[in-house]
Amino acid sequence: MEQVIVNGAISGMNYALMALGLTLIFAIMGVLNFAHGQMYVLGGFVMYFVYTVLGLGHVAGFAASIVTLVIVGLIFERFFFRHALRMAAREESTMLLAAGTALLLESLILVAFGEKQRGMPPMVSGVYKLFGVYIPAGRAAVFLIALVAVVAFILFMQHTKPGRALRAIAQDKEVSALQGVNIERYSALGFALGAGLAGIAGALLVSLLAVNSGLGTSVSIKAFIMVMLGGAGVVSGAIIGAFILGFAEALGYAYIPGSTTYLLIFAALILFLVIRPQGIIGKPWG
Amino acid sequence: MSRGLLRPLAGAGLALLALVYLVLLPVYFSHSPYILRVVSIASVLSVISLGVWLTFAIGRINIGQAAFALIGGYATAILSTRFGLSYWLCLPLSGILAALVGTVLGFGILRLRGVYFAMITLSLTEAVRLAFLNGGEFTGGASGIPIIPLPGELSLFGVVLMPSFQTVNTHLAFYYLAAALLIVTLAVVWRIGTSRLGWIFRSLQQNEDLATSIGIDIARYRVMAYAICCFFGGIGGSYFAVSQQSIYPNVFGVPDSIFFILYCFLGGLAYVAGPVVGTFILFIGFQILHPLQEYQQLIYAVLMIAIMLWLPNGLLSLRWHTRADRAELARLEGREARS
Amino acid sequence: MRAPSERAGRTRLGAWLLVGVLGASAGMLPSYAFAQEKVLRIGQLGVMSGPAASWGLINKYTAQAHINLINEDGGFEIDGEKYRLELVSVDDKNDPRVAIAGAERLVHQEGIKYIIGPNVDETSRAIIPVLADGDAFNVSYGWQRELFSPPSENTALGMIAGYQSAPLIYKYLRDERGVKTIACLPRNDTSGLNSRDNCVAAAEQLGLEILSSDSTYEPGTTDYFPVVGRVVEQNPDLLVLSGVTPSDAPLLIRAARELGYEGLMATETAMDAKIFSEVAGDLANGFISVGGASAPEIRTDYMQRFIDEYEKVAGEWNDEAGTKVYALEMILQTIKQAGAKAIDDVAAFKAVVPEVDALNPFISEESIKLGWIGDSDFQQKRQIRVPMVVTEFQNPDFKTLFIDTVE
Amino acid sequence: MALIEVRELTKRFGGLVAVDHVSFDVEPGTIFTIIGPNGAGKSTLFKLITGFLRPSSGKVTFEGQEVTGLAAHAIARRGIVRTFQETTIFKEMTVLENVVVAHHLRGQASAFGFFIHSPQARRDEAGFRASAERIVDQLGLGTVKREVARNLPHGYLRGLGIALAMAANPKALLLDEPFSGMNNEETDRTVEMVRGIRARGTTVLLVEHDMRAVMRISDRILVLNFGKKIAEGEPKAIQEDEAVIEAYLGREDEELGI
Repeated sequence: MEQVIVNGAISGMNYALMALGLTLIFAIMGVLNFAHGQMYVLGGFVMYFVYTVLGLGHVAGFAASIVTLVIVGLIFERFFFRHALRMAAREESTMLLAAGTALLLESLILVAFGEKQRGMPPMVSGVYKLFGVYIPAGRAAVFLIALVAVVAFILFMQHTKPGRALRAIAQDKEVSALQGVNIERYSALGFALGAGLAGIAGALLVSLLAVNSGLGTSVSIKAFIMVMLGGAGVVSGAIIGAFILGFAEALGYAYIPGSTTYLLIFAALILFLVIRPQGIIGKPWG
Repeated sequence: MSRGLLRPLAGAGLALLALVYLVLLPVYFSHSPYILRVVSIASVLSVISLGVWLTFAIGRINIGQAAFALIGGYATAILSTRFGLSYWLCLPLSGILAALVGTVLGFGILRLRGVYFAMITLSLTEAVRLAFLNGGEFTGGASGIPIIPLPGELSLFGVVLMPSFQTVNTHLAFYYLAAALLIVTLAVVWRIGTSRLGWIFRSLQQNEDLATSIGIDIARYRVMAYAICCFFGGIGGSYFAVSQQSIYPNVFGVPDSIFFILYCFLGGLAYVAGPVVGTFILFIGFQILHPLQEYQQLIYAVLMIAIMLWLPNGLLSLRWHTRADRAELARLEGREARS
Repeated sequence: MRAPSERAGRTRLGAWLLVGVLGASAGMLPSYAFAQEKVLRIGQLGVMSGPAASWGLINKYTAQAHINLINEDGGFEIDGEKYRLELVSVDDKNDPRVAIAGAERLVHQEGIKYIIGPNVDETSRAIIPVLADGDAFNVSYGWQRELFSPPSENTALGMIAGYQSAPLIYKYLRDERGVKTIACLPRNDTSGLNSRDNCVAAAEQLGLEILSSDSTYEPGTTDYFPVVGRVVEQNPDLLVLSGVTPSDAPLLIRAARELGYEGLMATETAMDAKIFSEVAGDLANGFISVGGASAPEIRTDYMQRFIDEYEKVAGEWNDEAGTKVYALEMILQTIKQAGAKAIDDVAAFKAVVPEVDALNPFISEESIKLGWIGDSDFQQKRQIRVPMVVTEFQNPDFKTLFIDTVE
Repeated sequence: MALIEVRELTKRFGGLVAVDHVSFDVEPGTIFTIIGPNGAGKSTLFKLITGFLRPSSGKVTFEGQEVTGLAAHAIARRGIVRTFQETTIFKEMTVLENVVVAHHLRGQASAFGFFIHSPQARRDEAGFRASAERIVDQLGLGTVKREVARNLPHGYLRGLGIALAMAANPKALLLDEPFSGMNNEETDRTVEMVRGIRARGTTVLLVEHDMRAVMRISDRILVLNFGKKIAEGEPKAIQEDEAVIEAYLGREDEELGI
């Protein structure tokens, strides 16, 4: 049981990192970024490339991943979504555009990094064993870094000017526009930030879960589960959703046939959303 | 939206199109199965997309259609292999079964809108796939149901309505089956679009509260729309199951669901013919891009995004414009002006 | 909002762009105008985009590299005439619908008779009618017995299926390493669950005690620690990773070792040494898998040439290619045996299938000849006799444990 | 017998009681107005009567039959139809299309009948068009009937809202603040419109702020404050009612209109 809790906590923290960027972009722009998984994968590949191929350290890897993804995010926002949001014929269009960009990014990754699946050694090797619970150093490290990243992000949103501006936009675009918040600039920032978070997640988790060019969709789906579970567009919601998913997985794998775990998770999600569409702490209808 | 269909294909155009689609193309290519196959597949994918278009019409983004295609496929597979039912029974039954499942689920999930409905249907796609994957003996689990017989002879009171597919040019037979399905579906959806039902659906899309206040039973009508959508999904799945003579849990997944909405969207949500145009252009487009080899998928994605950005109202907004059309376009332009 | 005129302009621009690119790509269709030299065109159909892209691309690169070698040597000789080889590959997106269209493109448009791929049961099953109808022959990498058993007779298995290698590997481990208990850990998808069932069946045959077989993990995105933890608790002598992908394998191994598991680990399919040493390093030592002709100590010079060429084509060597190299070789050897008529006549090809008995150019082991097998599993010779090279990982490379063949 | 009888109608949201044991009768062919300061529970009462909210207790009877807690569309079917404020219209349809769709309740043909375009369906359609034209003209929307609703000049929106409700051929029409934000001359036009509706034999319920207009057209007025009924009677009586003046005390006379 202790092991299950630890596993759940570790997975939960990893997932939180996966979900944050998605929920941020949704909160700021109302765009459900289908390309989130592909951004995650790109982050993983950049990390792999810098660390294994170029032989530079983890830090360089993280830096490279973040920079790459921020740039990708800015490009997507500037050339795709800003345009689409202005021209949007109906609410659907941005979601579908996002689906298109996902396919684009996936193909680009395949062309750029090839078909091979890539993984990395753990950042720290070795295993701790406390009270009969195995805690591999590598996972512990990932857990801590993820924790730091999440906390840093929350602090940024709470206590910095841009953070507050982003929250204001998430609350109410019109009002914040009236208060003189430069919506376009901050939307770009928000999108870049969301992409960057996906990059960090990819760069961090590639040492636990290998990446391949086609992994994106399944990552996105997972991120969707967490975000909807917690409440779309609410940061705390995404984190809660992530931990719920983490523990649900850990429990499922420990006590029921693994193959039905996800079947149950999806069924439960559907049921839950029917009863409570806004998720655990989301506002109704986003 | 209904007005979108007939005008562009009006009169002579429509006749010509029908002539090409039903006579010239199949006859000329009767011995190049590849062409026939590509067009057949596009046709049946259009049938499935037309269902999705109906859920767009009531203002829902439906990423769950693959689930119902899968249900239809398995229904056909199980009914024909385990119970030896004739395909000509399996086909409608598959659709009806999918529609029933859709109806039951619909009452629950259609209360959701926007991204919430989109996500719940996306989860549905995964859930159904996993259900079949772990269905054990009944669904054949991971190894699916590998041997489904070709459609046999269909005769009524000794009159042969449909020859056994083994005895005829199978490709042509499947082509005409696909064509028939598409034409019937298109006719049905077009009728819905132009009839009062269409207006009721549109009223749901635009304001459910108001619709209620003027006495429209919104729950009933949106479930109706969704059930029809699922029916077409099941029909399509049934066709593919029998034309591939096999069904496996992952022949319809989330990517397919997403592609169905893309087909509708790129064709033009304002036009009944939108899903059909979108499906044909996109599916055949991918085939045409084959010489690009490893860049095929990449260029494909680029083109798709280009269309979205340059033709936000879909490919059909690009056609030759009658006066009425310009009015409708102006209307769409105006609609864009809003945001 | 933009002025309608300008929008219209953009609209037209978009339209022309579309037309342009489609036209251009259509123009790029391979030209069939060859000089006097004879050409033999081979098809390759497989998944080359999406999550499983690597499977199809490995087939493509393997075939391409092999063809380059043969053409370098002046082409392939049939009835005293040299043929230049040409590869036509089609992406099936792992979607049966696209696969059918692709197969028909190869068979009917390109007039190709011999196809390498597809990679999985779904797509392989879907194209069987196409092959029968167009009288073409393919070497598939799906596993299902139905694919290769009558009435289907134009599809052959290009590798050693899990249900064939598993018993041999387990038997060896039972006899040589004293394995008594076993656990199977598949991933939760078609191929994984299939291999799991094979694993269980084989283990029962050999009288091994199965400790666990109902744990699975989700492809790609899940932390393997929880899953592996549950299996390792039962501490089996042998932990089989059924249908594991080369990238997941080292992670699972690492997780198991980190959880203090000390028993043996194995899988029935080919793995890639590079990612093993990259990800798991020494932790992966002793992992048992089925290699191809690539294990250094059994390579021939020709194999070495092939490996170099593969690196040129794909940018990086992949040990999985060592098991896929036989498809083209066998097709060519069989055509050679049947004579030039087999180039367009699959019946002639199938007629000589039982007789083919050629030297294996890839491994130094003289005794192992190339040929067609499968009577026991498929009631007909519809499988390539791929030498089963069982290897053990010793960072950074695979060492050959034993070489065997299924009959 | 009263057309609408409301008895002890109550709605609680958690602790707050939005509507508190309110009872009243609405006689056929009259204009009945519900007024009260903001947050008095007027709109909630409206929603309870039309089925957009389920009451916590109490009952509503219409033509002697209880309609409490029926689904909104079912109540509309019985003949109680409401309007919304301002922009609640089918934005992407033309004015005429809006009104035609709103004829739904009068349809005789089944959904399938409409699908196969049965004779009955054709009759319905024809009838709808004719009646829609009529309503549009009556409500002075004839000039804009081909306009897409979204592009309508502000002044017409509420007219369209009423037209939609009229199309449903209600026995009782509930108007939600029909005069708010109108200048005098618009108000006058709307007052005429409402009188016209009554003249056609339709009973009218109003929720309104604008006392001046209310005083002009109401046959009977009910005053709510903090969810409770504090007065009911002829406009004249209401104007002098102590409790009412008390309730509105401190509010500028403009709003009270006296």
